[in-house]
Amino acid sequence: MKEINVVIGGPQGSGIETSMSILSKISAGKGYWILAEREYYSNIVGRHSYIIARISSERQPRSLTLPVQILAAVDAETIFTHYNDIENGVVIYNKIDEKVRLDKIPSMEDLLKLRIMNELKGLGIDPSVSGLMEFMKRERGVEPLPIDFAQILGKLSESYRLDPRQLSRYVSTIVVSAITTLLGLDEGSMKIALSSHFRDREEIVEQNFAVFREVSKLLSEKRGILKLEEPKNTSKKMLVLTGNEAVAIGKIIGGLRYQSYYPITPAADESEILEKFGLQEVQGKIFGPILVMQTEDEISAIASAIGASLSGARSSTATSGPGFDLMVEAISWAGMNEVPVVITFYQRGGPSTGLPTRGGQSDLMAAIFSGHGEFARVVLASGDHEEAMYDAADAFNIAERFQVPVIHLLDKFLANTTASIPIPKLDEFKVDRGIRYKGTGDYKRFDLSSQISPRAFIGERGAFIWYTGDEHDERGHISEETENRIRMYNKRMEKIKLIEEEVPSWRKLNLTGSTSPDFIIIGWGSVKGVALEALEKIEARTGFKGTYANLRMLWPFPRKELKEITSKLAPEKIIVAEHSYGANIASLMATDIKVDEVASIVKYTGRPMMLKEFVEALELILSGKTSRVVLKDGA
Amino acid sequence: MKEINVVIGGPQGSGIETSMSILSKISAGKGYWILAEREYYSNIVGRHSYIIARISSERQPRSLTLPVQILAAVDAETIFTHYNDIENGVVIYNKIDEKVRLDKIPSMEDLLKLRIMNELKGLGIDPSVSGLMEFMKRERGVEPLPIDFAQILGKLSESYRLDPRQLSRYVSTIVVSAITTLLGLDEGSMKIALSSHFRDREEIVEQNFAVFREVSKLLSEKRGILKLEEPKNTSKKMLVLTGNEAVAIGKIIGGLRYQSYYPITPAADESEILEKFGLQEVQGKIFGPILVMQTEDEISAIASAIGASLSGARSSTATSGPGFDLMVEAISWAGMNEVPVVITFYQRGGPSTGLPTRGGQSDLMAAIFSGHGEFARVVLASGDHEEAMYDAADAFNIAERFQVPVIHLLDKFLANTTASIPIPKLDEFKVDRGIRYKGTGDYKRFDLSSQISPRAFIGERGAFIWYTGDEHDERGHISEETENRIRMYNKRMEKIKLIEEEVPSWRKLNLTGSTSPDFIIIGWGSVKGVALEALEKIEARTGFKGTYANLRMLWPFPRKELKEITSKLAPEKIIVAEHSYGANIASLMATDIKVDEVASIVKYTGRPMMLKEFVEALELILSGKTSRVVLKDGA
Amino acid sequence: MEPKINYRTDLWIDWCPGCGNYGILAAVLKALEELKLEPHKTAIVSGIGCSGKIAHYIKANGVHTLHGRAIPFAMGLKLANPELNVIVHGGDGDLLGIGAGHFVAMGRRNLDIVVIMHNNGVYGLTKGQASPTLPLYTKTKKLSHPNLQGQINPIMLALAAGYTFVARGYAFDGNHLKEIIKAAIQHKGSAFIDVLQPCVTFNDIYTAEFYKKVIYKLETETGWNPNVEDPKEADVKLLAALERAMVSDGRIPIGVFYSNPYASTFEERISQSLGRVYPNLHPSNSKIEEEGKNLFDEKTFEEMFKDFIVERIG
Amino acid sequence: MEPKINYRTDLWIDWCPGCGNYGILAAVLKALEELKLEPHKTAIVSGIGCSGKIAHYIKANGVHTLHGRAIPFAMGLKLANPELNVIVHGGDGDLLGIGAGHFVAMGRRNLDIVVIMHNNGVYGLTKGQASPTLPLYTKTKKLSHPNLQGQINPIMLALAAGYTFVARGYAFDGNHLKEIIKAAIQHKGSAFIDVLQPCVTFNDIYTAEFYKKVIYKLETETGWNPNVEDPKEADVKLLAALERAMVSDGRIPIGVFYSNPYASTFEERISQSLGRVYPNLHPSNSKIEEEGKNLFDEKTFEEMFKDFIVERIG
Ligand SMILES: Cc1ncc(C[n+]2csc(CCOP(=O)(O)OP(=O)(O)O)c2C)c(N)n1
Ligand SMILES: Cc1ncc(C[n+]2csc(CCOP(=O)(O)OP(=O)(O)O)c2C)c(N)n1
Ligand code: SF4
Ligand code: SF4
Ligand SMILES: [Mg+2]
Ligand SMILES: [Mg+2]
Repeated sequence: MKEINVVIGGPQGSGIETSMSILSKISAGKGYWILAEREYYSNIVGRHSYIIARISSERQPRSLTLPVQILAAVDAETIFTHYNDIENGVVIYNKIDEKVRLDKIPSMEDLLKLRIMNELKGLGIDPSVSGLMEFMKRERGVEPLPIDFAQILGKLSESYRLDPRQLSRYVSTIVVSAITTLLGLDEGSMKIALSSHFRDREEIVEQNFAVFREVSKLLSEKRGILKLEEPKNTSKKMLVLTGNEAVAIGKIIGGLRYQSYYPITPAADESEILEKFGLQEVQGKIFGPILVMQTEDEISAIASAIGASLSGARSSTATSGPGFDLMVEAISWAGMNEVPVVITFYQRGGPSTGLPTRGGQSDLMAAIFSGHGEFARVVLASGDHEEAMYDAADAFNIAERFQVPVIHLLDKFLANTTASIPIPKLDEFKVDRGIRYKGTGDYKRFDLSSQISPRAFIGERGAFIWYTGDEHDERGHISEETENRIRMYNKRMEKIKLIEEEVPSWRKLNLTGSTSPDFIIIGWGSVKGVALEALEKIEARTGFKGTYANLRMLWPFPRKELKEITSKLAPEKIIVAEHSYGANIASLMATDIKVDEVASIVKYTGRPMMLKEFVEALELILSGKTSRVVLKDGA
Repeated sequence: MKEINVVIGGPQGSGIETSMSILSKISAGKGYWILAEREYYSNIVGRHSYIIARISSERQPRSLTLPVQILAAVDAETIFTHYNDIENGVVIYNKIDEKVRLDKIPSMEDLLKLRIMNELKGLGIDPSVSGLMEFMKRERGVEPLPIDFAQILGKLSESYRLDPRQLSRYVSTIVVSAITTLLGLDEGSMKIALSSHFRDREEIVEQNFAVFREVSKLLSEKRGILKLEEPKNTSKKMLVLTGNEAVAIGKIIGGLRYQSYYPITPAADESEILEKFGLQEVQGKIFGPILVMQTEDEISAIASAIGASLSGARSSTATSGPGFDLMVEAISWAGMNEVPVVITFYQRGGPSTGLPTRGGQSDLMAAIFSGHGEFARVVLASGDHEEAMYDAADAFNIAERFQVPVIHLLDKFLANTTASIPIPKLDEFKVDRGIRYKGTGDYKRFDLSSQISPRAFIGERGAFIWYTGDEHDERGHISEETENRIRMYNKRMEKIKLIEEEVPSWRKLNLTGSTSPDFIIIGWGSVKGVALEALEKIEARTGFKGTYANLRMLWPFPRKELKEITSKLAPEKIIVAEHSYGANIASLMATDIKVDEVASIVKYTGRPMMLKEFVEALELILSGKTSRVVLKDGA
Repeated sequence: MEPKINYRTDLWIDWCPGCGNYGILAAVLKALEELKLEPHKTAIVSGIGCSGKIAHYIKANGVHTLHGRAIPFAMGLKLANPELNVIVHGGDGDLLGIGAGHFVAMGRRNLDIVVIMHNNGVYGLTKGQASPTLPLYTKTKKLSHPNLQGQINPIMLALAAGYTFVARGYAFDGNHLKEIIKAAIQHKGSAFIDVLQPCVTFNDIYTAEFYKKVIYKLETETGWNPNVEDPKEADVKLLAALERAMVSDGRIPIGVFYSNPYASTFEERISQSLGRVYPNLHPSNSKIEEEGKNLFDEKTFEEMFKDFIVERIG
Repeated sequence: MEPKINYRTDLWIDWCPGCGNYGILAAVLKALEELKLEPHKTAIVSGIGCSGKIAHYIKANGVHTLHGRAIPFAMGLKLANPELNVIVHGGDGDLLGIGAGHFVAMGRRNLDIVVIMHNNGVYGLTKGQASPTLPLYTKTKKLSHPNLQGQINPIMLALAAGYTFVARGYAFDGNHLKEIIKAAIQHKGSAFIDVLQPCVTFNDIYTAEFYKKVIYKLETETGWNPNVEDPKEADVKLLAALERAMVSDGRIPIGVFYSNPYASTFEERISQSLGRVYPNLHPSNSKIEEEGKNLFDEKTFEEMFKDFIVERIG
C-alpha cells in the first residue's frame, strides 16, 4: 500500500495525544510522511476525541480523507461514532466493549446518540458493539480486531508492580502498538519513538515498550497485514510538528522578543511553546530573551505588545475570535500610531464561544474590518505548516517595513495538525527592520516628508517621541487642524497602495495546477491541502484541469493579481472554498467578478474538509449539477 | 432675505451652547426654521468652538453652508479662524479684541496659526484683528460691528450687583442679542426664549434680558439690516432639538426600559437625557421605569443590556467607535443567542481616539463586520432628526421581530445639530414584539420548527431557558454534534434572507429627485441633507437632474433595490458621498457595479459637508473633470 | 409536605471525575432545594471555564455568558427583573483575571446578587495555566516555569471593593458550603463566596489532601462574629475581616468573613430615585404598548416632551 | 553645577484655569528635575481624559494611550526596555472604572512602575459624569440625580491588589506631592499615588476650599511609620495602612500609607527565571539579526529545535 488512513478515538484524557505523537515519530523515523489532526470537545476529561491521520510512503499528505482503513477505539463510543468512517479495514478495540449498548453511553451527546440509534435501526442492527461489528464485517469489509486490554495491563501491572489506578495511562500505547504491528513497523523504531516522546524517563519508556511487545506478540498473525511500501523519502531528517509549533518556531526566527497572551484555544499552545525558548544558549551564542507574558486579558495582551513594540522589540500576541474582538480597539490605536505589531489569529468555530475546539474560517471579515475608523493593516493567511512558519517570521518584516499592524490568520485545523515537513532553508530569510531614524535632535515620529517616517525607539538617546490615538501633528502631539488632518490621514491610508505595489505577487497569491485551467478554486489557509489533492483526483477522474489560487495576503486584497486569473474564466468555473457559511472571500472579490454566479464549497461543522467529499463536491459543480455544496463529513 | 447663515465662535466654556439654544428658540418661536451645528475641540475650557447655523423663512434647512452673513466672535481667535468663512456680511466682535495679534493667541493650534499667518502674509495683511477687519471691509464686503463688551457687562454688574467673576456668563447673551437685533427680531420673542432656556430662574432671565436691551439700544441703527422675510411656516408648534434628543425621544416611544452606557462623546448626552425620563407621570398614567445605568465600561454596558433583554425588557446601549470596539465580542454572543438588543452607534472621527468631538462616517465596515464568526445583524442609518427619532423607536421592532442585534448608526454631526422639525405623528407607530411563546411546559428557546423560535422571557412561569455562546441544541444546551450545528447555523444565517424579504423597501432605501435622473448620488446618514439641497442647486445651475438614494438599512445591504436604480446609469454617473476616505459604501455595492468607475465625494476632516463645496464638487464630477473630490471646508 | 423540587437537569456532567465542581454543584442544588426558590424565578449566570458549564446542570434559567462577563450580564438581568434570584458562577480566571474590573464594580453597587467563585488556582478549561489566585512561585504540573505573578487575595479584594457579604467555602465540605450559599442568597446586597475547588487534572498542589490538612472553620473560633449587628460596627468588622483574610500562617479559614445587612442595596437606591415604583414596577413587567400601538398619543407626547417644544409667538 | 533639564514642552496647556492638573504637572516636572532622570529614558504613559493630556506637556517620551489601558501599554514598554523609568498617569475613571482590571493586575505583579491617579471624582473630559471615586448620593452639578453607585476606596483597593508603595497626595500641595512622587519613582516595585485633584468645572463638592479644610498629613502624626523595615513587618504595616485608609471621620490623610521594599519585583522574578541575563539583556537591546540576515544557520536551527526533529532510523 502507498498510504494508510487511521482514526484513533477515545475519551479526552485517555492519552490520544500521546498516540498521535508516538505514531508520528515512528512514521517519520521510518521515512513515512504523516499528517494527523486532533478533534476534541471543549472538555478536559471524558468526551469523545480522536486523531485522524494519513501516513504515506509516496509524499507528504496534504489532506485527510474518509473512509479510513484502521479505526482504533479506546472505548465503545468511538466505534459507534465512527462506524461510518471506515471501510475495508481493521477495527482495533477493547474486547470488553463488545457488550456495550449505545443507549448506555452517558458521555455521548443525546443528539448524536439519537441519530446513530435511528441509523442502526434503519439498517436493522442491534445497537451494541457486537451487533455493529457483525454488520461491519458483513457489509463493510471490516475486520474486527478485539484486544483484551485488561489482560495486557494486568501483566504490565504485575511485572512492574504498578498501581492499578495508573494503568489507564498505558492504553494509548496498546492502541499505537496494535497499529504499528498491523503496519509491520519494527521494534527498533517503536523504541526510539518512545524514548523520544518520554524523554529521559527510562522506566516509563521501558514499561511502554513492554506493552508494545505484549501487543505485538498477541497480534503476531496480523503483523504487516497493512504494510506500507518502502518510503520514497530520502531525507535524513524531518521536522515533525504541529501548526502551533511551526508558528512558534517562525516567530523565534523572525526575531520575536515579546509575546503576550491570554489563554485561549487553540492559540495558547503557541505561547506555551515559546515560553520554553525564553533564553537559549546554542553554539555558544545567546538567543533571546523572549519574554512571554500571560496577561490579565486580551486587551492587556495587545496593549502590552504595542507598548513593547514602541521600545523597538519585535512583539506579537496570539489569540482566537473572542480574544481578537477585545483587541480591536487597540489595533485601531496601532493603526493610528503606525505601530508594527503582529496579531496571530487562530480561527475556530464561531460565532461567540461557538465550537471552541473546532476549526473554521469565519473570521475573515472581522480580521479585515474590525476596529473603528480607517487605517492600513495587513492580513496574511497560511495554507500549511511551511507557510505558517515562514509567514510567522515574515509578518514582523511586513509590520516593521510598512509600520502597520499585521494580522496573521490561521486556524484550529492547522494549529492541532501534526505534519512531517523538510527542515527549512533559512539562510535566505531576511530580517527587514524598515526605515530607522539615524539623526539626532529634532525628531519627528510622524514626519510627513516621506510616506514612511523613520522610526526611533522609546529609550533611544536624542529622540523625544510622542504617541497619541488622537489625530496628531508630525511630532505626535494632538492636532485637530484640518489640513494636517488630511495629510496625516492620507499618509496612513496611502500605505495600502504602497503595500499593494511593494509586496511581491508570490507573497500575495500562489497558483498551482494547470496554466490554462478549465476551472479555478480560490481559497486560503487550510483549504490549500485538500484543494491541491482534489485537483489531481478530479483531473484523473474527469479530465478537467484546474488551478488552485492560494491567497496568502488577504488584505490589502490582491485584486489585480486575482483578476488576471479570474477574468479568463466564466464565473461558474470559479469555485470558492472556505470553512464558513458565506464563502466570504467571494465578497472581497466582488469588485471584479459576479459573486452571485460563482460556485462555492463550504463547510462549517468545525471539522476539516476531507479529500473525498471535496472531490465529490467538485464533480457536482463541474458537471453543472449545483453551484453550492455544503460539506459535512467527520464526527 | 429668505435665509441667513451665521457663525458664532468663542472659547469652549464661554457659553456658545447657550447662544445656540437661545437663537434656536427665538427663531422657532418666530416661525423660522433653523439648523445649527456645534463644532468644538476635545477640551473643556479654552479651545476654539463655534456654532454654524442656517435660519430660513422658506423651509427647514437641510444643510449648512459657507460663507455666512454673520460672524459673531466672542474672542479674537474666532475672527482669525473664520475670516474666510464670511462674505458680504457683518462681523460682531468685542471692541477690545481689535488690538490682538495673531501670534499672541496661545489657545490656537500652532499649525493653524502658521497657516493663517502665511495666508495673511500672502494677502499683505497685518496679522492683527484690526488689520484683518480692514481687509475684510475692503475686499470681502464685510461690515465690522465692534461692541464694547466690558461696558455692557459693567452696567449689568452695577445694576444687579454681580460678582465681576460671574460676568463672563453673559457674554453669550451679548452675542445673541446682537444677532437678533440685526435680524430685527422683537423683544417679546427674546424674553420668551430666555425664559424657556433659563427655566424658572427669573432673576437670571431678567439679567439676561437687561443685556439684550442694552445691546439692542447700542445697535439701534443696525436693527433689521439683515431682516428675514415673513416665515412661510404655518404650524403652531415645532420640536427644536438635537440629534441626541431626537434619538432619546425615539427610544422612549419605542418602549425602551433599560439603557446602559459608559460616557463617551458624542453618545453620552443621549443617556443623560434619558435619565431625566426615568419615571414620568403624564395624563395620570405612569411611563417607565426606564433604568439608565452608567456602567464601568462598554463591555458591561452591552453585556448588561443583553442581560436585561433576556428578561423581556427592551434594552439598548449608546456609544461611539472606541466603545463599540469593546462591545463586539458580546454582540457576537447576542447573534449566537438570537437576542434583540439595540446598539446606538454615534460615529466620530477615527481611527482610534481620532478627532473625538468631530464627525465622520468611517465606522461603516466595523459596524457591519466586527465581531468574530458569522451571524445575522441589522445595521440602520438615519439621515436627519426625523429619521433618527423614527429609527431609534423602530430599531426595537426589528430587533425583536427577527431576534437579532440591531446597530443604529448615527454620527456626531447629527448628535450635535439642533433642528426645528414638525411634531411627529405617532398614532401610526406600531410596537412589534415579535413571536412570543404562549405554551407551557417543554419550552425550547431555539426551537428548530420555525425560522424564528418563539421567545419566552427569563422569569416567566412555565419556561426554563438556557442560553450559551457555545453552539447549542434547541433547548440552549451546548452541542458539538454536526447535524445540529448545520441546522442551527443555517437558522441563524437564513435570517438575513428573511430580513431582506420582509423589511419593506422604503425602510431600506429612499429615493428623492428625478425619476429618470442623469446621475445619482448614493449616501447614508448625515449626507442626506447636503445631497438633497445640492440636487436642487445643480439642477438650477446646470440642468442636470439627479436623484439621491438615502440608504437607511445598510445591512443586510439592499442590493436588489439599489441595483434597480444603478443598473440604469453609467458607472461614472453614480456618485458615492461619504464622510470617509474610502467611500466605503461603494465596496458594499461592488457586487453590482464597477466600483472603480464610480465617482465619489468624500470628507474626513471631521467637519460637516457644506452645501457650497458639495455643489462645486458635483459640478466637477458631472462635467467630467474628475471622479473624486475631497471636501475640506470648515475650521 | 410539599414535593421537593428537582433542580438537576438530566444532562451528563463532563467535569473530570473527582473535580471539586461536583461538590459545588451539589451544594448549590441543595441550597436551592432548602430555600425552595422557584426555578423560573432563579437564574444561574455563568462565565466561561469548566465552572461555567454549571448553568446547564441546574434546572432553572441558565445563562452561560462570556469569559469574564457573567457579572454584567447578571446585572442587566437582575436590574430589569428584580424579582429574580440571580446567582453568578465564575472561575478564578473569569472573575479575578479578565473579569476583575466587573468584580470590583459589582462590589461598589451592592446589587442583590450572589457571586460564587470556583477557585482552583488554574485556568481549567484552557488546560491548566496559572490563574490569579495561584501563589507566586508555585509550579503546578502544566507550568513550564514557576508562577511569576503574585496572588490576588479574593477575600481582601472583595472586601475592598465593597461586597457586603464575603465568605469562603470548600467544595468538598458540602453542608458547610450549602449553608454559606443559603446565607448569601438570603443576604440583601452583593455577596461573594470564594470556594476552594480542587482541580484534579491540573492543580497538583492545591489538592483535596492539601486542603484537608489546612482548612478550619471560622465559626469554630471563640469570639468570631462577622455579622455587623449595628451599622456603627461596620468599619470595625470590616477591618477584622481584612485582618483575618491576610493571615498567612499556612492554615486556611473557611466560613463567613463579613456580613453587613445595613448597607443600602442598589435596588433600594434606584427605588428611592424612581419614586418607589421600582422594584414593583420594573423594566420587564411595565407596559410598553397597547394592542400593538405605542403608548404616546399627541397629548402625552407634547406633555412629556414639552421642553423640546417651541410654540409660535406671533 | 549641571544645567537643569527642562522637562516642559512648549505646548499650550488646555486644562481649565484653576484645574488641579496644573499642580500635578508642576510636581511631576519638579520631581523629574530633582531626580535628574534622563528624559530619553523616561516615559510618561497616560490614559484618556483631561489627565491623559499630561503626556504631551512633559518633554520626555510620551505615550497617550487608550481609555483605561495605560497600565498594560506601560507594562509592555517597561518589560521590553527595563532601563526606562515609566510613569503612568490616569484619571479615576480611567484607572478605577474601565481600567480597574489592569489596575488590580499590576498590583499583583509588582512591576517597577509608578501609577499616578488624577482623582477628581468625575469623568472630566466627557463633561462631568460620576467617577468611581465619587461617594454615594453625592450630586455634583452635572448629575441629574445623586450618585447611586458606591465609592471605590483607591488606597484600599491598591493595598488589596498588592501595590508595594501606596500614597495619597494633593494637587495643590506641590512640595508634598513632589516628594511623594520622588519616593514612588525611587521605590522598587509597583507604586500607586492617589492624587486629590480639584476639577473646577464639574466637581463643585470636592473643591480646593473643601480640601483645604479636611486634609492633614500622615507624617505629622506621631508614631506613623508606613515603611516596612523588616520583611516580617509587612502584614502588620499593611493592616495599619488598611485601617488608616478606612477611617471615615471626615478628615482626609495625605502622605505615604505603605511602603514595602522587600517584595520581589516582577523584573527580578523574570531575571531569576531567565538565568539572570535580564534586565541587562532585554527585548529591545538584544540582537535579532546580523546584517539583515536572521541569526539561525542550519546548525543552530537544528540544535535549538531538536525536539521537533525526527531522524531517519533506517
Ligand atoms: C475572551 C476570552 N478569552 C479567553 C477565553 C478562553 N477561555 C476559556 S475558559 C478559560 C479559563 C477558564 O479559567 P477559569 O475562569 O479559572 O475557569 P475554570 O475552567 O478554571 O473553571 C479561558 C481563558 C475565552 N473563552 N474568551
Ligand atoms: C473606550 C472608551 N470609552 C470611553 C471613552 C470616552 N472618554 C474620554 S475621557 C473619559 C473619562 C475620563 O474620566 P477620567 O478617567 O476620570 O479622567 P479625567 O478627564 O477626569 O481626568 C471617557 C469616558 C473613550 N475615550 N474610550
Ligand atoms: S480540568 Fe480541573 S476544574 Fe476542569 S473539570 Fe477537570 S478537574 Fe474540574
Ligand atoms: S474639566 Fe475638570 S479636570 Fe478637566 S481640565 Fe477642567 S477642571 Fe481640570
Ligand atoms: Mg479556574
Ligand atoms: Mg476623573
